Amino acid sequence: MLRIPCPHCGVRDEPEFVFGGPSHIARPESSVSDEVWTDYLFMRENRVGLHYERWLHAYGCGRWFNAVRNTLTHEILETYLMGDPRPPLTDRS
Amino acid sequence: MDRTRAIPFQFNGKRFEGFAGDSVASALLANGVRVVGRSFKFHRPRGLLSAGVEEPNGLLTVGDGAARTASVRAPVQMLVPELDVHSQAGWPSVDFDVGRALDFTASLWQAGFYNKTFIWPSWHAYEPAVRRMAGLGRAPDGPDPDRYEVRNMHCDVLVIGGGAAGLREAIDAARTGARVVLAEREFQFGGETLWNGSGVDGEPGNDWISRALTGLAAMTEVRLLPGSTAVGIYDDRVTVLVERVAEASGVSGAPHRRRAPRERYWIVRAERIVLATGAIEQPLIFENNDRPGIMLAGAARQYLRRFGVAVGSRVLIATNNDSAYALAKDLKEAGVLVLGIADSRHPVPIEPSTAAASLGIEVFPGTIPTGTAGFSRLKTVWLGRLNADASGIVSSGGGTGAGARVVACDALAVSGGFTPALQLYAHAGGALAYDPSSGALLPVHPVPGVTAAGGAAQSIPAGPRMSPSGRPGRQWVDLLHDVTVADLELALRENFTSMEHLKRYTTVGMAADQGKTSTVATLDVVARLRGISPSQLKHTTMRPPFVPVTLGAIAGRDLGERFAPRRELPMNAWHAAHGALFHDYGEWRRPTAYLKPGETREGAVRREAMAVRAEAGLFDGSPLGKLEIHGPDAVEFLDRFYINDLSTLKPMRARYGLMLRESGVIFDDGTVTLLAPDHLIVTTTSGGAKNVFRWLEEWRQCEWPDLRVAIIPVTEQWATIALAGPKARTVLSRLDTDIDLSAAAFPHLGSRMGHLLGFPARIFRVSFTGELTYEINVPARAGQAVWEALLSAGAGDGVQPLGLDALLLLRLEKGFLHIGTDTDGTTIPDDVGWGKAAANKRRDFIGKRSLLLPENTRTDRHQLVGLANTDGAAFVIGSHLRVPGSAHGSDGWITSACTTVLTNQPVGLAMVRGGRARVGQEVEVYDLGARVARARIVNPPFVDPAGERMNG
Amino acid sequence: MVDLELSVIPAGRAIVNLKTWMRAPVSLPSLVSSVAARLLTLGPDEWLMISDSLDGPGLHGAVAALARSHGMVAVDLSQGIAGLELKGMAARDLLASGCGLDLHPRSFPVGCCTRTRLAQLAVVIECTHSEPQYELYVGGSYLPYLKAWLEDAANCELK
Amino acid sequence: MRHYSFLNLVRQARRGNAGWEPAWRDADPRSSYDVVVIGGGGHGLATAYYLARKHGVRRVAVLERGWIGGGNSGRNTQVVRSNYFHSTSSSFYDHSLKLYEGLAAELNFNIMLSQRGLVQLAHSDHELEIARRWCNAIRMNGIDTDMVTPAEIKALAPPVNLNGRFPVVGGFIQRRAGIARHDAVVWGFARAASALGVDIVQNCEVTGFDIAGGRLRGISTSRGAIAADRAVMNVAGYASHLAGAAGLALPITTMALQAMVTEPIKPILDVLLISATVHAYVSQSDRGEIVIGAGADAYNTYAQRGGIPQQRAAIAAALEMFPSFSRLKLLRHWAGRVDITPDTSPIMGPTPVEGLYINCGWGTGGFKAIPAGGDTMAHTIATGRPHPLIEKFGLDRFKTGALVDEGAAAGVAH
Ligand SMILES: Cc1cc2nc3c(=O)[nH]c(=O)nc-3n(C[C@H](O)[C@H](O)[C@H](O)COP(=O)(O)OP(=O)(O)OC[C@H]3O[C@@H](n4cnc5c(N)ncnc54)[C@H](O)[C@@H]3O)c2cc1C
Ligand SMILES: NC(=O)c1ccc[n+]([C@@H]2O[C@H](COP(=O)([O-])OP(=O)(O)OC[C@H]3O[C@@H](n4cnc5c(N)ncnc54)[C@H](O)[C@@H]3O)[C@@H](O)[C@H]2O)c1
Ligand SMILES: Cc1cc2nc3c(=O)[nH]c(=O)nc-3n(C[C@H](O)[C@H](O)[C@H](O)COP(=O)(O)O)c2cc1C
Ligand SMILES: [Zn+2]
Repeated sequence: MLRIPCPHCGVRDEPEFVFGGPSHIARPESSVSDEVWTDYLFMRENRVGLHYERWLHAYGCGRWFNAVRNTLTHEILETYLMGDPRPPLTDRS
Repeated sequence: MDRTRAIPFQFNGKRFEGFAGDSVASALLANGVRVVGRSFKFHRPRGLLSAGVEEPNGLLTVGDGAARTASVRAPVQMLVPELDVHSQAGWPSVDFDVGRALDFTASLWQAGFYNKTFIWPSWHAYEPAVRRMAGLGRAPDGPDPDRYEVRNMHCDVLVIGGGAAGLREAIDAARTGARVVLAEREFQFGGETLWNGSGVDGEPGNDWISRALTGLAAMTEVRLLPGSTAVGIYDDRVTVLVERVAEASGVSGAPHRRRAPRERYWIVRAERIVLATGAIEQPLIFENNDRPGIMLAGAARQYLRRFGVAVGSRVLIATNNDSAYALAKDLKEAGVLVLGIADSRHPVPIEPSTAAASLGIEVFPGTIPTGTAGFSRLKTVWLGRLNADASGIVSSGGGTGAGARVVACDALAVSGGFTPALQLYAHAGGALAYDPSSGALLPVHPVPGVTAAGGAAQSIPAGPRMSPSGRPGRQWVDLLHDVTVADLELALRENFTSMEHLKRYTTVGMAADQGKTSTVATLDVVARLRGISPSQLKHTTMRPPFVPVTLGAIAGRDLGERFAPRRELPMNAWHAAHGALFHDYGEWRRPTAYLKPGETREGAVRREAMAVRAEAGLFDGSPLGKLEIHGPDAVEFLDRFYINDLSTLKPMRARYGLMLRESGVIFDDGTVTLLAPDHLIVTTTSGGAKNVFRWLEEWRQCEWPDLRVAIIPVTEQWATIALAGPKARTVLSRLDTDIDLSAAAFPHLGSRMGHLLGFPARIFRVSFTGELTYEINVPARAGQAVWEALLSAGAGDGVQPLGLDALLLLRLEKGFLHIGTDTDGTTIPDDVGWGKAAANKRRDFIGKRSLLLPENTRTDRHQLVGLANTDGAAFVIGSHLRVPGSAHGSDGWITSACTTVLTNQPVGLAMVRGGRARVGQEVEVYDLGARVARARIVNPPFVDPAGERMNG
Repeated sequence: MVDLELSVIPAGRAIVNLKTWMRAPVSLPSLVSSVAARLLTLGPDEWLMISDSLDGPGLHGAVAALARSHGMVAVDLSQGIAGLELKGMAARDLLASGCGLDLHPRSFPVGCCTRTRLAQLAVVIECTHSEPQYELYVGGSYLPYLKAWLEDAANCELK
Repeated sequence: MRHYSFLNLVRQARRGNAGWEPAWRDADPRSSYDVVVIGGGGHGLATAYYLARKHGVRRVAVLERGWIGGGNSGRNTQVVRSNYFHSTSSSFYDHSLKLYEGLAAELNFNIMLSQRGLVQLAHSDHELEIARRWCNAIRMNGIDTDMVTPAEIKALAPPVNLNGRFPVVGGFIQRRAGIARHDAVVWGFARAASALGVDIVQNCEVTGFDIAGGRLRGISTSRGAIAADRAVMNVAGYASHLAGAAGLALPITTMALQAMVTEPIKPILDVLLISATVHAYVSQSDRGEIVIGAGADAYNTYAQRGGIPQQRAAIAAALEMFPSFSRLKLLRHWAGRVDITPDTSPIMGPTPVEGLYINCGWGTGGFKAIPAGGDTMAHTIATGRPHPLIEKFGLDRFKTGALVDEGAAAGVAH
């Protein structure tokens, strides 16, 4: 069970959260090609190591936020607000 | 031990007596029971090996019927009155077991034998017989009479293991003001120090323990949890403890009279964890090392000092380390004959050898057992002298060389060294490696926040653990799974060389004890067989739980009604009192129909549906999802979700629309009502309410934070009552309201805010039945008053309540979409006839771009169409269809079906490949392999095609 | 017997939900000081206002306009949210049997309030007294389930 | 290869079992191969086997970073079935089941196929309608399935509880479905492939690709470079990672799918039960453990371990189905890295890199597909054209949107 630090509520148990997949995906204009659109629809970062992702504190403050998590160790290196840029981090594992 | 309190119990149907404080194991030993079970594969008689959770032989069934518990470890089960204990193998009895015959053909049943045979004619033919031989004990006969509980906990420091080391760690931590939890598997704190006679800080052990406990008990932030075993450490150090609550109270049987849970599953979040779990003693490997009477030296000492039971009367000791010498001393003092100590080390260190000498006990240095005899009770041990590198025996028992020795004895106490109990450290991400000097698995690197203390952090130097001679097929490595050196040898020969392959091929370490006394020995044996050092090998993955955990404890109270939350309607009590037949729809418990006495469900549904078509019906639609959307950008925001254009929506008007996922698939439907340019109300399907809210919020927060919008779910604030039918207006007009209900003032798809019976009311003219409908929303607690008022106002007109069945029937007659029934996770707007609307909207909306993908523009997609039955029989939902010219496969399926109420026609909706272009064609209907009907594809609706009834 | 009291807070208490559509953090003091209600913070953009002296429409009426002028909306949820009160020495253990929040007074003292997960539901928990005493707020349709859940927990021997 | 039979078992036993040979050869990598199969799971080994047996490709290597079967093929809950909704799926999976039916004899290795039947439970009228739609879809494709009543379910699985929080109102059964021993399938293919000359190279991790002009030329590994102009990636949970090394993006999320076993008990359950609503499936292994299939943690992870939420949910679900299992004890809880695609169907076929093929995306259900996966991929690699059974499973469907969405179509969220 992950213990996830919500930027608003502090550390809470994993079942309070909903995972939202990779963050920082830009939604293309509808004029783009099928190729670009399907990449947006289907292709997902799936890194071994640091993963920039978003979570919803569904059973808490109701806010979405970003997290950098190591997918091998599950360590959450940082959480930051929606809309903030990716923090530059290096893999410590 | 309290010898004044005798405790009667039964073992294999025979009555015995133990004393308060006994474990089942100590009581059996004290009663002279030596054979406690039969081995898994070869049915060899087995006695107790250990005094702890690591026990591989003493797995017994306790109790019977619904409370039967299999594979209880005899050493850790407290003896309670009238405990009914059984061995788990052996037929007709453990003492005489015909299965023993397998032992004489053991070489046939070596590792992987089942892969090599039972191929012809098929495995399934042999399977039942083979399965019957496997398994330890039987499942209970019925639902568990006991209850279980889960408890969450937080602390700064969690100390696992309440021996001397754990107590000290707990005290040290508590002194800093930290919140401390101390969990101890046993019901008493103190660990080994309780009985091993060693002092702590120069004080007698037991005095020190009591003082430590008194001190801890006085500290408010310390929680002592006896009888609680840590079974797993998970991510972020979250640790699970299992507390044996009922057993601690010493009660057995009649659990229904207790309120206390049998066990409690603690979920502990700790900043820091100290593993003070001690160490687990390991056996020695030699020929016939599995005989009853061969016991770990530490266990023998514990039985003697703690429970007053000697493991035998003529005891030989074999060890590879110092620890067993203390047993020799204790046995001697207890008047038991100690026949000598075989020590595999050469030379034996000064201290133990002089201690033995002073007791007059002979030490055989560089000596190890090489064989034993005695069927159900050990009789003889052969000792052999190891050569310099322990790779061979200089001369062995039966031979004539110096050091060869045959010892007649009734017990052999063995110590093959200690390996720290660090399974939990491995769970937490730690790696363990074989340390040649101690023959133990020791930590390789630190794990943040997890440390070890006391015996769990020590390594005790040890000598050779394995006899180099003897028949491999008779040298047991894993007692519980009957795995011998020969099995490992065969596996290696067959190239199952990876330790993980070896485990899976031989099943070594996979038994119920998870290799607690076989993991390190496996490394020793494999290393020897491969001619490498055990430190070059990796043990197999250690996984939770550390000891097996009762499933009931894991589930806790999350069963039955608490398995999943259930929601009740605000007018639930009224429905229940008026014949409602309830069913679950998602989380909600709702009336399916209101049965009159003697009425069937089908009968009630037709009556209710007919009432709506003929007069009026009242439907409790409170679960309908309701969201309020506020803010200056509310319209702009919503417009980005719906396939319909919302920018043209007029105040107090509602519009029906579909909402898509980004893939273009229909996600939900409902209405949007504009109350003011910065205040809209969205309705969703009942099941979709939460998801739609979450979906809107995700886009609001993550993608469009610049839009000034706030979304508030208000579903439960309002009772939603749909009054539908030709008489709806007349009936509603009879209630006191400030809303003008006239057709002109309040048209279809209009909405009005006002009062009804003095309650604030929001009324919408939307219709899911095709009849004139007022969807009345009043504050939840006013619902029943309005409901009852409407019923009595309409009583003379035949107004009656209707359930979901009738509602869905009515909407089907109209061909209205029911999301999730007519659509699935692949349905796009065009499939259900909304393609044009979506295409015509100029502005972008979620899912729009996907509708242009090649897959979504195919004309042979499954499309929703109506079906009329040409044979006259009713359609069965879930039947499949074949279109003309199609000989196999499926061309679609029926999603909804009914017999119309006014015209008694069987009709249905179906998803048909290229269906819209097939209107007028005949299709064949198949159900469960048979062609059951013919049908014609038609355009719905099936009643009121002009849509006139909607306006009353 | 277990030292525990569980009761449903009678209907009539005003509960108004406040949310903001502003991106910048908003401050609420002016709102709160003007009405006889207390404010529970659920998140950076969401609050509950609770009043025993006003009814739902009353409280809503008192704050709605002012809220709107602050970029906020106030919605009366007095009939959509149900309240429970739990008090007694065993209250904390009872909650801990279905909630992962740290309820120790060091972490969750009197006056503290948050939304969390209890009995698989989203529940607002407020610590109202050191006795200890808690108030729980949950979607009204879940009340029978949650109440039965808590009663069942209380029935299990509590430590 | 020494033949496996009862007779030989007796013969060898009398000679102390000293005559048994390695089940497969451990090979060192050679400098070049005709086809390199990356990943020694079931799919990789089966592909190599069929390449050698059916297509006569002689110089084939299987490169495995750890030990063969150490991925998901050695840690799954053993379910084999072909009751899929879309004909694209069911014809593929039924091909697999048919191959399974002959596999023990073909490989001369008892893979312990036990066709004991699998019941999919329905818990409401709506679910029953969906079950019927599903059952009929399967039948329309010529595959055995039947609807079953609660009473029939009770007869098939006496300890089952029909009146839990979600009462059982019926279901459907595929009687040919069942379980097969996961490890045995891996070892059986390895042994047979090795006997046909395939090099099985363990402890050899593929780290990169040598690609020139859009064509595959070689592969770099932890044990040196290998020249090959054809290779196939069968690396399950690591699919995105390895494909990334070839410059390819995949629509995959790697998650930790979990399973658990209890201590073994005497036979009590002789059928498989699956419930999408209470969310678990339960069977009993031949050794006696109750095997409980759980869900996956819903986030990307390569950690290959399970957590408390899934454990608690799965056990509660299993006890909702079988309340009398409450006093059984959990023995072990583990996880596998599964590669989940947007439509929960596999990705099989060529990639934009010429000569480089892919077989992944099996997610939670590729064990049952091992023989057919191997057979059709071998065909695809040998002929250069996708096998007809897998044409619709190509990577290109994520450009056209032509998904094969099993979960969505069946109306049950996986
Ligand atoms: C808990 C669980 C239960 C399941 N239950 C079922 C079930 O009941 N029925 C069913 O049909 N399916 C089930 N599955 C799914 C099934 O196990 C998998 O889909 C299937 O085993 C995939 O086989 P594979 O050969 O593709 O992958 P794997 O068996 O995972 O093999 C991939 C191999 O590639 C290796 N590898 C990775 N990277 C590299 C590299 N760079 N170089 C070399 N080698 C590499 C890995 O070490 C691994 O051995 C389950 C899965 C799990 C985890
Ligand atoms: N002289 C000193 O100052 C001193 C200090 C510490 C230890 N010692 C000695 O060292 C020896 C070892 O002491 P120790 O305390 O390290 O070990 P121990 O064996 O005495 O105690 C370990 C305890 O941990 C418990 N345990 C093991 N696994 C557990 C789990 N998963 N969950 C809960 N409980 C678990 C065991 O039941 C046992 O009571 C003893 O002889 C002791 O007297 C001496
Ligand atoms: C069907 C099945 C039955 C299993 N039975 C046992 C068992 O009886 N004992 C055991 O220790 N592990 C058992 N396991 C689990 C394996 O030991 C192991 O945990 C799993 O294959 C994952 O590997 P890992 O734990 O080494 O990562 C079983 C696994 C499966 C798939
Ligand atoms: Zn939060």
